[in-house]
Amino acid sequence: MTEEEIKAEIILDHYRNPRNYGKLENATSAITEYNPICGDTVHMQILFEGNAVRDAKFIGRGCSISQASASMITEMIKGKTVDEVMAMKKDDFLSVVGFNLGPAREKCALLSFNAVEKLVKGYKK
Amino acid sequence: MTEEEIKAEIILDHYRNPRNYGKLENATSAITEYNPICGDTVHMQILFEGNAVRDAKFIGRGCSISQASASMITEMIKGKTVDEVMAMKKDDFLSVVGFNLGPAREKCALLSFNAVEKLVKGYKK
Amino acid sequence: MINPERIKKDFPIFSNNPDLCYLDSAATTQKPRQVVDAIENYYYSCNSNVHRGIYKISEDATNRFESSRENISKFIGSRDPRQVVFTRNTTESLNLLAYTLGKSLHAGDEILLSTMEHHSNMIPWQFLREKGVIVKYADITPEGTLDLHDLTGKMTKKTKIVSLTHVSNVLGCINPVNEIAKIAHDNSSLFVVDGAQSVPHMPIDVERMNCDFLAFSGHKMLGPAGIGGLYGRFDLLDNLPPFMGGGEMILNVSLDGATWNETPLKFEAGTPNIEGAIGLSAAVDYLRKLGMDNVRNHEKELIGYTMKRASEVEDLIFYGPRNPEMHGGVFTFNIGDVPAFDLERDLSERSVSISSNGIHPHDTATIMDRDDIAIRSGHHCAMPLMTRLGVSATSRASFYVYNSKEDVDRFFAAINDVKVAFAK
Amino acid sequence: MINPERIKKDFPIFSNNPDLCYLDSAATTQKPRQVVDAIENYYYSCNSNVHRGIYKISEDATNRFESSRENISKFIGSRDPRQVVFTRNTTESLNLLAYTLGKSLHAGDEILLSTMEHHSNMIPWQFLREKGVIVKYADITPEGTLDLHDLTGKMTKKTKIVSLTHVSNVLGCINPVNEIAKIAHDNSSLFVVDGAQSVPHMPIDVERMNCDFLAFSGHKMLGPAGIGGLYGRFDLLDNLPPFMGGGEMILNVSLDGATWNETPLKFEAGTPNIEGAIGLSAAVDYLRKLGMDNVRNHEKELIGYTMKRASEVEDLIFYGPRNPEMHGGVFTFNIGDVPAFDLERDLSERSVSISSNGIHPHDTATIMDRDDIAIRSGHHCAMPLMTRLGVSATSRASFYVYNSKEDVDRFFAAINDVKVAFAK
Ligand SMILES: Cc1ncc(COP(=O)(O)O)c(C=O)c1O
Ligand SMILES: Cc1ncc(COP(=O)(O)O)c(C=O)c1O
Repeated sequence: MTEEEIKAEIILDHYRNPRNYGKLENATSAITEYNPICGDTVHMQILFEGNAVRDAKFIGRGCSISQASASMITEMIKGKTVDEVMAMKKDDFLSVVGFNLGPAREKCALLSFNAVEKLVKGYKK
Repeated sequence: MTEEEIKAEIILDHYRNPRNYGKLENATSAITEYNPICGDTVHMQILFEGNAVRDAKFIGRGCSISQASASMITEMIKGKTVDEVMAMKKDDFLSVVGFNLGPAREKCALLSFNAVEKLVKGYKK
Repeated sequence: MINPERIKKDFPIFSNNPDLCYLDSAATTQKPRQVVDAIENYYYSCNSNVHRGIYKISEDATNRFESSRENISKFIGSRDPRQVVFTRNTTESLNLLAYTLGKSLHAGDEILLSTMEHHSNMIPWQFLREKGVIVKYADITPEGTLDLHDLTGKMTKKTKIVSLTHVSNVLGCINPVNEIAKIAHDNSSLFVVDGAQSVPHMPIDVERMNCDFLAFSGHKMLGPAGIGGLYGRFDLLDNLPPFMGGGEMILNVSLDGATWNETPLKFEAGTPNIEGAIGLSAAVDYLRKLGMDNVRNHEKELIGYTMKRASEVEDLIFYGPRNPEMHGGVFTFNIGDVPAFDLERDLSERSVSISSNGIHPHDTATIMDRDDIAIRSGHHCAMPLMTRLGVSATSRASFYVYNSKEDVDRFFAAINDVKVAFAK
Repeated sequence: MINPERIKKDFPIFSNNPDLCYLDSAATTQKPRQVVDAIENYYYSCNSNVHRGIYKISEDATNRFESSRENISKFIGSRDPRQVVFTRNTTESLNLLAYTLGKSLHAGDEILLSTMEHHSNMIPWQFLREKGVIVKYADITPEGTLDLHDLTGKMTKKTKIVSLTHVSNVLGCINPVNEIAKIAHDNSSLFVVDGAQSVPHMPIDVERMNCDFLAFSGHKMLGPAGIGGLYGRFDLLDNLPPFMGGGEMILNVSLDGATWNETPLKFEAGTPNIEGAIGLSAAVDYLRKLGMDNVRNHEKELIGYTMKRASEVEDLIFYGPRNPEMHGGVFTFNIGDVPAFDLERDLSERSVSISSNGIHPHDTATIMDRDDIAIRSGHHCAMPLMTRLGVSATSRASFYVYNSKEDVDRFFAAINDVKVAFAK
C-alpha cells in the first residue's frame, strides 16, 4: 500500500465510522460551518474548561473529506490546551488529512478546521 | 486619369468651391444633420413649391466627403419633383459621390442624403 | 448525422488528453480548431478597434465584428442583426434586462420565475425587491418538469415579466416556451428566455418562439468565454434605457449629459470583445454545418441511452423527465440519498452514521476524475432547486457533439467504481 | 532599452502587413505571439469552467485563472490579488464603481471629474444625476494639462468621489495622481483613477500612488479584448454591494434572497472570460520582461522627437504639454483650424468657403491610410474636451513598443502628402 492509499483508507474509515459524532450536551461553544458549493456542513461543538478543550463532538453532512476531517480534528483537539489548538497550522492539518487534495477539495477538509479555529478564537477573547 | 481619380477630383472641387452654400432666405424647410463620430454637420435648407424643389442650399462643417456630397446633392435635387427626389436611392447616390468609400466614410456621404430624405418626407406628409 | 469520433478530431484538447471523457459541456464546451483559428486569423491580420477607425484594418475588423453579429442573429432566427446585443455571457444579458426593464417597474409589480432557474436568472430579478417588486416562482412537477398549472396560477395582472429557462441545466427538461410565450403575452407580460442550455443544443427560432428576449453564452456553444448575446425584439430593445455608460454607446456628450447611440450599440459601452464575437460566429458556422437538428437528435439518443442504462443501476437516483423527447443532454443524478443538513433532525439522529445516506456528489466526481471522466457536482448554480429536490447537491454528466455512446459506457463503468470505492 | 524592430518580430500582424505603420495603440494594441499562444495553449490543454469543477483540467484552469489574477495584481503594485476584479474593460470597471458606490450617494453629493475625461469616466457618473448627485468638472490649463488650481477650487465638503484619468487619451498629459490622491484624501473623498492609458505605458504602483480604485483594459496593453481589471483597496471593495447577480458571485441563494461570495468573486457574476485573463497575464509577462521603465522611456523619446518635428511643420496644431516628461505617447493634432459647426456664426459667414479652415481629421486619416499609416481621427470618446478645445475633431497618432523613429518619419512624410492633396 502506498502512503496515499493508506491515507485514503484512513479517510474512508473515519467517514464510515466517525469518531465523536453526535450531540455534545454540555458544549460551551458551537458553530455550524457550511460550504455552499456542495452543501457540506459541519456542526462543531466544544466543551472548554479553563485553558483546555475538554471535549469535542460534531455532526454533519457532506462528502467523505469534509466528514472524515471533522472526525479527525475532534480526535486531535481533545485534551489539548487552547494555545496548542491555536498553534495548529492549516497546512499541517491538510497534510494529515490529505492525499493530494485539489484546491476544490481542500475547502472540504478545511471546513472543520475553520470551525475549530473560530470557536477557539471566540473562547480566547 | 482613372475613374477613381476623376471622382476624387470632383469631390475636391465641390469641397473647395461648394455649390449652393449659404443661407436660403425663403426656405420652407430646414434641418441640421450631425455625425457625432467626427463632428460633420450639414444644415440643409429647401424651398418647396407645389410638388417641386424650387431651391436648395446648405451650410456645414466637416470632411471633404460630407461637404462635397452636400454640395452635389443640392445640385441634383434643384428643380426635381418631390417624387423624383423620393425615388433617389442611397446606393445610387453613393456611387455618384463615392470612390470606394469605406463604411466609416459612407456615413459622411450619407449625411446630406439623410437630411434631404427627411425634409422631403416631412414635406410630403 | 453526428459522428463524434470524426468531430473529436477538430478538438485538439482530445488528442492532447487522449483519455479524457469530457461530460461537462453544460458548464462550458470545448473549442474546435476552426474557432481558435478564426480568432488567431483576426489577431494576425486585422486586429484593431472597431467602429471608429478610418483605416483599412479597422474597417476590416468592423466588418468582421458586425457580420459576426449578423451571423449569430440569423442562427437564432432573428431577422434583424440590430436585435442582438453582445454581452459577456448569459448572466450579463439577464442583468442588463433586470437593470433596464427594472427602471420602469414599481412597487407591487410582479416578476414570475420558476424554482428551477439558474442563479443568473434569479439574483438579478431579486435585486429589484429593493424597490418593492415582488418575485414569484412557479414550481416543478414531481416528474421534474415545469408545472404549467402552477405558473398560470401565479400569474396576475401585476405580472410584468415572465423569465424562464428554456432547458434546465439540472433537470434537463425542455420547457414549452412557445406555449408559455402565448400565456405570458395574453397576460400582457414580457417573456424572457434563458437560452444558455438551449441555443447550443437545438434549433432556435426566436420569431417562431415569439419570446421578447433571449439570453445565451458563447462558451457553452463551442465559442470563447467572455462573449454572449442578448436577443431582444427591436422595438422593445430600442425603448430600453442604456445599461452601462461610456465610449461607443453615445451619440453626443456634453458636460451636462448625453444622448444614446442607436440600438444595439447603445448597450455596448466600451471596447467590445471583438475577437470573442468573431470566435462565436465561427462556432455558429461550425454548428450550422453539423445541423442543429442533428445536434439535438444526437443528444436525444445519448440521453435516452443514458436513462435506459441508469434505470438498471441500483440506488441511482436521477432527475427530470423520463421521456427523451422532453429531456436535453443533461443527466443529473445521485448515488443514494444525499439530503441537506438539518440541525434539528441530524442532532436527534445522532446515533446514525453520516455515511449511511448515499455517496456525496463530491466523492463521486473525485472518483470519476481518477478514471479521467469529467463530470460536475455541487449545486449547479441552482441552490433553490437543490432545496426543492431535498438534496444538498447532485452530480451531473452533460453531453455535446463530441460525446459518444462509448462515453456513456465509460460513465457507467465509473459509477460502478464509485460504488465499490465507497462500499461499506 | 526597447528595440522596436526586434519586438515587431513577435507580432505576426506586421509580417502579414509589411507596410503597416500602426499608430493607433491608444485605441487598441497589437498582440504578440506569446499572448495568442497562451490562449491557444489553454484551449487545447485544459479549457473548462473555473472554480467549481472537481476534475483535473478544471483545477488546472482555475489555477491558471487565479494565478493570472495574482500576476496582474503584482504588475500594478497591489499586494493582494483579491484587490483585482476582472471586468470586460475600463468602461465596465468604471460602471461597476458608479453603480455600486452610487448606491450610498445622496442628492447633493458631488463627484469631481475633469473636462478631459474619456466618455467612460463621464457617462457612468452622469447617470447618478438621476438621484440628485452633482457632477463637477475641473478645467484644463491653456498648456493642455489638468488645472490643479481649478480642481482644488471645485472640491467641497460634499465631494465624495474624485475620478480622473491618469493619462489623457487626447492631450497625452500625465496627471499628478500621487499629489491628487493626497488632495482627495485630505478632503475625505475617494480617489478613482482611469488607468486605461497609463497601466500599459509606464510603471504603476497602486500602493505608492495611493489611489482607492484603478481601472484598466487588457486590449490596450497587448492583451485580448473582453478582459479588463478594476483594482480596489480591499476594505473598500469588500464593503461595496454587488453589481451584477448570478452564478459565481453568491454564497447562498434561496427563493427569498441571497448572500454574496467573497471579494473579488462577489463582483464576477457568471462564467468569466477565463482565456482573456490568461491572455492578459501573458501580456503582463511580456511587458514585465521589456521593463515598464524602458517602455515609458521609449515612448518619451518618440513623443519628444514627434513634438520637435511637429514644431517645424507649418499649420500643424497640436495639443497637450510640450514637455515630454509630462506627455505620454499620444500625439493629437490638426492641420489648420477645424472649428465646430455653429449655425448662427456659420450662417452669417455664408460667403466663406467651407474648406477655408484647415483639413478635416477624417480627410487626414483617409489620405494617411493610403500610405498604410493607421491613425485615429474623430472625438476620441472625449466630446466635451473637443468642445473645450474649440474643435469639431482631431487626429491622433499614438505609440507603443513596436513603434520606431522610422514610423514617426513616415508619419511626417504623410502629413506632407495630406497637405499636398488638399492644397488650394
Ligand atoms: C482614458 C481612457 N479611458 C477609458 C477608455 C475606455 O477603454 P475601454 O474601451 O477599453 O473600456 C479609454 C480607451 O478608449 C481611454 O483612453
Ligand atoms: C440555464 C443557465 N442559465 C444561465 C447560465 C449562466 O451562464 P454564464 O455563466 O455563461 O453567464 C447557465 C450556465 O451556467 C445555465 O445553465
